[in-house]
Amino acid sequence: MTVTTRPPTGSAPGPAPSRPSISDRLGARLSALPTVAALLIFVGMIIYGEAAYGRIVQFNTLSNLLVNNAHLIILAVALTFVILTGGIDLSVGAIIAFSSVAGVMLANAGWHPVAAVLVMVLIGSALGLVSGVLIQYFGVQPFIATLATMFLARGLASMLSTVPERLADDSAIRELATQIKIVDGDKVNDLVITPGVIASIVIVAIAFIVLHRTRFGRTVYAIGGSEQSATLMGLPVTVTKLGIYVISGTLAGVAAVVYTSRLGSAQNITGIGWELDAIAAVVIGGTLLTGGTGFVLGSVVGALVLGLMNVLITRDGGIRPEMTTIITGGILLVFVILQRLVAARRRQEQT
Amino acid sequence: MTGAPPIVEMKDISISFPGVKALDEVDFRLFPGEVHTLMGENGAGKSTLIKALTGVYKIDSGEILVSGEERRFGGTADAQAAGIATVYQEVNLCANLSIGENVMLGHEVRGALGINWKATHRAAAEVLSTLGLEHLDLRRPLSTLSLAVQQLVAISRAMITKPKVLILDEPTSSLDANEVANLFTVIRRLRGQGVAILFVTHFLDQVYAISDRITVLRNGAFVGEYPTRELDRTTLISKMIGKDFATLRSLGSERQSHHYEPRGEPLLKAENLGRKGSTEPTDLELHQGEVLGLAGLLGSGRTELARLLYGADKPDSGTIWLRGKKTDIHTPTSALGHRLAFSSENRRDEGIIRDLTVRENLVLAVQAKRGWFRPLSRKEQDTLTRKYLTELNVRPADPERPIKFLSGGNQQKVLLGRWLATEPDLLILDEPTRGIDVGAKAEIQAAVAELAAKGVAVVFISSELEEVVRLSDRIIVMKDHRKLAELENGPHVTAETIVAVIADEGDDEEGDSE
Amino acid sequence: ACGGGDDDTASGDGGSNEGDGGGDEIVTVGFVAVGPEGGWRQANEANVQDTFTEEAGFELKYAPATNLDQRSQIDAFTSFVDEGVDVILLSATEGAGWEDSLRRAQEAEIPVILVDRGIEPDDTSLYVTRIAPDNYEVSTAVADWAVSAFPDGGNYFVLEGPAGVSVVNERNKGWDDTVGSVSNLVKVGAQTANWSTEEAKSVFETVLRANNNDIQLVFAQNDEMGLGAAIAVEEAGLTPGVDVQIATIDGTKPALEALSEGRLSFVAEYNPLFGETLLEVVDKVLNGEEVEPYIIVPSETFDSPEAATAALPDRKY
Amino acid sequence: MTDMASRIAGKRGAIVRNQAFWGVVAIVVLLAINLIADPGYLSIGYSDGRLSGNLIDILRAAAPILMIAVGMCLVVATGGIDLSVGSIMVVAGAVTMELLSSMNTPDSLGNAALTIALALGIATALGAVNGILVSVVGLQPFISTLVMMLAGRGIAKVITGGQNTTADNEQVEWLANGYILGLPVVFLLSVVIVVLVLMLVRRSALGLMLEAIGMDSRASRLAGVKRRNLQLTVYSVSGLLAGIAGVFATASVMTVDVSRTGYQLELDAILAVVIGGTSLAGGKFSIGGAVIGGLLIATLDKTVVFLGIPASATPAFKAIVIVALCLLQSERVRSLFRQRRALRAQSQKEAVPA
Ligand SMILES: Nc1ncnc2c1ncn2[C@@H]1O[C@H](COP(=O)(O)OP(=O)(O)OP(=O)(O)O)[C@@H](O)[C@H]1O
Ligand SMILES: Nc1ncnc2c1ncn2[C@@H]1O[C@H](COP(=O)(O)OP(=O)(O)OP(=O)(O)O)[C@@H](O)[C@H]1O
Ligand SMILES: [Mg+2]
Ligand SMILES: [Mg+2]
Repeated sequence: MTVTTRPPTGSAPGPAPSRPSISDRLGARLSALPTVAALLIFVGMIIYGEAAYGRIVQFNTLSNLLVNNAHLIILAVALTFVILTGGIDLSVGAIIAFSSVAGVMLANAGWHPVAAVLVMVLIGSALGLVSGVLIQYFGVQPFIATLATMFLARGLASMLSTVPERLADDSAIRELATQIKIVDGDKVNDLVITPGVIASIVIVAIAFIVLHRTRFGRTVYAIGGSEQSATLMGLPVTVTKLGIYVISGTLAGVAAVVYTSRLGSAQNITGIGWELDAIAAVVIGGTLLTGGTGFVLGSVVGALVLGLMNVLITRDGGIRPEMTTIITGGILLVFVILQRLVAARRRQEQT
Repeated sequence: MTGAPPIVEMKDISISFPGVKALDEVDFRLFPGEVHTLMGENGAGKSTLIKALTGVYKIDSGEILVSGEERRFGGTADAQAAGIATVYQEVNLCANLSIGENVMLGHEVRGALGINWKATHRAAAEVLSTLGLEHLDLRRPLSTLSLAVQQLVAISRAMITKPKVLILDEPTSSLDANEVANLFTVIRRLRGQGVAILFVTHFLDQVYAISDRITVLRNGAFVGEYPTRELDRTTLISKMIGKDFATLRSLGSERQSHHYEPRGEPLLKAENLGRKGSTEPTDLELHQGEVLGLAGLLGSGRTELARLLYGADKPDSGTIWLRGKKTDIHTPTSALGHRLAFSSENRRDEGIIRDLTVRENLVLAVQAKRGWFRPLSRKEQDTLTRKYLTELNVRPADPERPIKFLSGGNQQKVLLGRWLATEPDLLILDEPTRGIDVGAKAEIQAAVAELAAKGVAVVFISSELEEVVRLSDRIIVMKDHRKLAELENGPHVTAETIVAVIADEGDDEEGDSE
Repeated sequence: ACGGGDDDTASGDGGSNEGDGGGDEIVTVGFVAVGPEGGWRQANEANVQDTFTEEAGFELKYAPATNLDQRSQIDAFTSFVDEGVDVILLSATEGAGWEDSLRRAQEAEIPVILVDRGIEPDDTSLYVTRIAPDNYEVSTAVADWAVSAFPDGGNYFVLEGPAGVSVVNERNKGWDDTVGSVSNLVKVGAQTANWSTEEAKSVFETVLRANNNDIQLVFAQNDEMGLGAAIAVEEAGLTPGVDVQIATIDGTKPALEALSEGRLSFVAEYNPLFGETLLEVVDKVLNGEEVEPYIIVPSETFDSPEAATAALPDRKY
Repeated sequence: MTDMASRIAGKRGAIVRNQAFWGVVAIVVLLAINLIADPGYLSIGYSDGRLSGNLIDILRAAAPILMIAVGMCLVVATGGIDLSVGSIMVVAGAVTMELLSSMNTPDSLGNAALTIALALGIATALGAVNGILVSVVGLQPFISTLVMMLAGRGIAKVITGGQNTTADNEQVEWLANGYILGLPVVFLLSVVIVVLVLMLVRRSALGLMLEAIGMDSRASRLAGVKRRNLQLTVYSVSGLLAGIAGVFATASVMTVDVSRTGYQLELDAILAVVIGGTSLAGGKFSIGGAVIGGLLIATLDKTVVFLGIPASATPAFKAIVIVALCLLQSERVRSLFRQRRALRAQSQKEAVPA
């Protein structure tokens, strides 16, 4: 599915010189190769898990993989936009904390649930805008600007409340986490889907279309390739860069809604370190941190790989706690080295 | 044509950068349906004038009229919307995207479901074919193209918007004769359609071939505007450089009469030197005090061969003997250690370090060669810098200015200084005169000649065959990544001889059109 | 309490045991744990792991949280339910937000036992029982000691865990409910030191300066922070136990050692070693017996060097 | 005369443009706020061979940040980033505490030296692994060091078996808490390190080489700069300095806290470097600036506690300080100021007829 991201073209007229074209065609494919590799490894992990621990390929495990990681998928999409331009957004985790605490408090204060949800999303947009303005108009480096936003959001969240804020039992926001049973299996072995999952799928689809079929999306890639070139080519660099940070913040707001509705409560310490998970998902999915190359679908696979890895570690049950971060690190390393090999390979093919 | 009002009129434009007055009350007019050439030495302010027009730089004072209305553009995008398309001096494309996308970025054909890629590519193919690039596979990443083809792609891109004004800042600096001819056909057609074309080049032949009118700048100041017919070359040059042309000519002509008879052991001998996919195994000999020219069309593999010699790329076959000893040269560092030096054709990405000062750029290689723990004292650095800034006549001769603020030609001279400072026995110069004004070009050529006279072996690569013929003692002709022929230079050898060698071979092989 | 499955017992869904191919009735226990956090947690979780051994007929699946993140716990919990373990032990990092997960466990007929931390709101129908020392009581014990140790009053300072964590909130509440009503004990401030000795030292050093050393009592919400405060007191040229009295919660070995040396003044144990009780409860639950919804683990307090010295030899953690 | 005036203006501009200047301003402002809260804030006491006071506390708190910030500064100069310093700190601390506690020799100098040497050796090795991943394997620094950040904390936990190990050794403790000439040993040591690195970098051509790599690694390779070796060196040095910081951080309380020691200190170090005017994009760097940045962060942390700002508001307070600094350092805000000044100057000029 990720291979088709390059649009089909009509055959180029004229005799193509034979020497470069074979390798180049390979080259075009190769840029998607890390993503494909991620997909293959994901499938491999499923097969391994099923063989070693059992009960992986069944309705509940697979649908929970989605349900539990819906917010991570959304964050990964957010980070894909940012990273494609060569930037970074460290604030998404903290935005989730602030947005969800604020949203729950508003809802409990009697706001209409739709309004509360809207505010949650807009809080994300606003904080994204703050980062964007700092970066674009004041020349602050993305790492620092979003770090400041991260502190800001985290601080605002804890100033609102340091205790868990619980949604009222009858709050309509909770319904966003209703489990819709598609196949009602034995006991909990149901194929379920939640509005959160649907939201994440829709977001991925929209992101895919935006990135590959709109000028905005192509500008994102162009900026990642060379910001200076993009400016001199007359592309709307400023607006686009502002846009991606707003998008990133907004999606963090959406992720906050998805996560909060499922948990039914919100807290200022939610989301610590999630930005790193999202970055890892993006990188595993084959997007380069230097910007310019990558696929949003890859990031989805990346998020699922991380989620599945946690499931497998839990299933194993015997892995010492101190090893888990080492394993996560190791897997990340394997993926980036793989990408590196592919890149080196591609360069060789090209010359 | 003279009856129509100018489509662009710039009056009393001034721009200063910290320490330089880049433009000083410059006037400029551009009429529909003309090709107007902007001439001047490196650093005269040509690119700056263009950027002032399109709003990349803010002007300090002056007035810009487009179609009679006063305008201040906020940047390329603004100018584009007003019908002014620009190809800036350095190729500004996105290497990570495909060729087709680069042409169409920002102008993709849109349908109901967002961008219609089929139609978009069709449009790209169409405009590329006008420049003779119909054979390109639009889905290939741009990075697979040579600099020259990239330049053509950038030009195609500018034509996509169907502009009323087309600005080309040194579009021909890396093109060969065929491609220039193609480009000129296109330019003439556009001129016929009433498009106003602003053209910058350092090639006088091209100026006289295509341009209707010339504006000359010197040191940021306006010298004059002349119809091309009324200005002969000598006058043009003296207007540009502000001094007599005869002195220049004497510099450049020296070398052709000089012929060097190689004696004794070669300084460098390479056997079977090659690398898969870039250079077929090649034999090569070089003597002290000899200038070896590498000639060939674009993409013939001259750069690749040079890079192998310097260890910038790792060879995967062959042996190199240096001063009779078998030597392994696998990195630039080891090459420097063996007193080799290499000046890349890609000045922007592989030459200068933009944010370092002229002094730091100049001493970098010497310092790298000594190792970081044996620093040059500030005094030594200053002496070195002053020496080469004077010797190569770099302007401004301010060692503490970041090199990015120098014009292209002066950057090139600083780079030459960097390599000379390492006191090499073998100096490889890849396109050292690309994009360089006549004066500076003559100075660089003279410097090469002088080096050879001092016993340095020089490998000289240039797309300008006349220049190769003028400077070299021996010429290796390359094609399709291999050595085609080796010619002893002499009165009988001319640019045509080389072209003939390449063409002959081409008939046998039915070579491709790149 | 709902008492687990009505008539189903351990291998209610018959899945995992067959899958594991174990001949004997090996009981699979999923332990959603907190993971490395400090001495207390270490002792507690090691104790659980040492109790549910293979020899005892259990396969314990230990799933610590990553970075104390509740999300990773929910993931692990879900996974245990999907896998169909026989019992789930849950040490929640956070009390709120467990309803859905617990309901799913109920649907899957997997009994859940809360270890240490409770859930919010405390809906006892969602789990079988909670086994824990009581944070509120423990900090109340510290507060009671403080009130009696400072009859003439004094200034005190609180070193808290990370803002927002439920343990912190509970321990604050227990303390404030008692001390807050005593008007001559004056709170000069509270700061987080993130459970860490190093931070506590740095924080308290500055607090002493800001108050010209005029602080008589420190309530440190865990041992580590109390020890950090003691170092800060010594560095300031004061004598802990004399100029500044420090009370801590947990009762780890280093704290008792410090108490026996007089560097700390009061240590309230928050007893981590209740693996045996847990084992009994699990057995009962699997046999379908009723259990109490809240089993409080008794904890001691140590209010003198002598008490600490006496307890030290058989201190296990 | 106008020339003179413009030269003075130029000099002032250069100072204002020097980003670290604003770091100094921020430190002064924070100290002033503290001083208002407590007029005795700046007083320094002296008793049995040690100076004491808030300023001394700040210097001591700044010491570990300075060490990692200096290492970070070198890494950032080459266009890299080192996210693993916090984790390397905890590894070094874990090794120190674990070894000392297993030796159980409260006042053996030899054991102290051996332990520290081993801890620093391991820290350097971890840094070198970063270096290899970046320079030889060619991975992006962000990812390589992110991996090390994840793995490092795990390694520390493996070393101590997940426990927070405590140990006794007078020598090691003295290093962290002792005084020489009335000043804390840690601070003096961090000064020594800063001076050493500064000399190493500026007296040799190392600084130029690092900047060249950071600005344009392709061009500097062709100019003969040994990118690989230099990157390897820089990451190793960063690891070593993080190791030293880790030993001190744990030695000050003689306990390693596997989940807290060094936690997120990489962010402090990066902030310090950026506040000091070094761009994360690489190139020109300023060690002095990083030192100022480190001092600012320590001052900020201490101020928060001193003022008794509630724990929940600390992050927001930090954010505000960072944003304010970023804005002051930004070209755009400065040009706004410049315009205002220029307008004023112009109106003055117009007032005086030519
Ligand atoms: N961004 C800048 N900042 C400072 N100085 C600059 C900048 N751009 C150009 N200059 C200076 O302005 C002058 C004019 O440069 P410009 O690039 O316009 O020359 P040019 O005529 O295009 O030369 P070339 O033929 O080499 O391209 C030069 O002295 C150059 O050093
Ligand atoms: N985008 C690019 N970035 C870096 N290098 C490139 C790029 N495009 C092409 N090259 C390299 O630039 C060199 C130029 O190749 P070209 O096809 O022009 O042949 P050449 O004869 O070696 O050089 P010349 O341009 O001097 O004729 C080749 O080595 C090619 O690999
Ligand atoms: Mg120019
Ligand atoms: Mg070339």
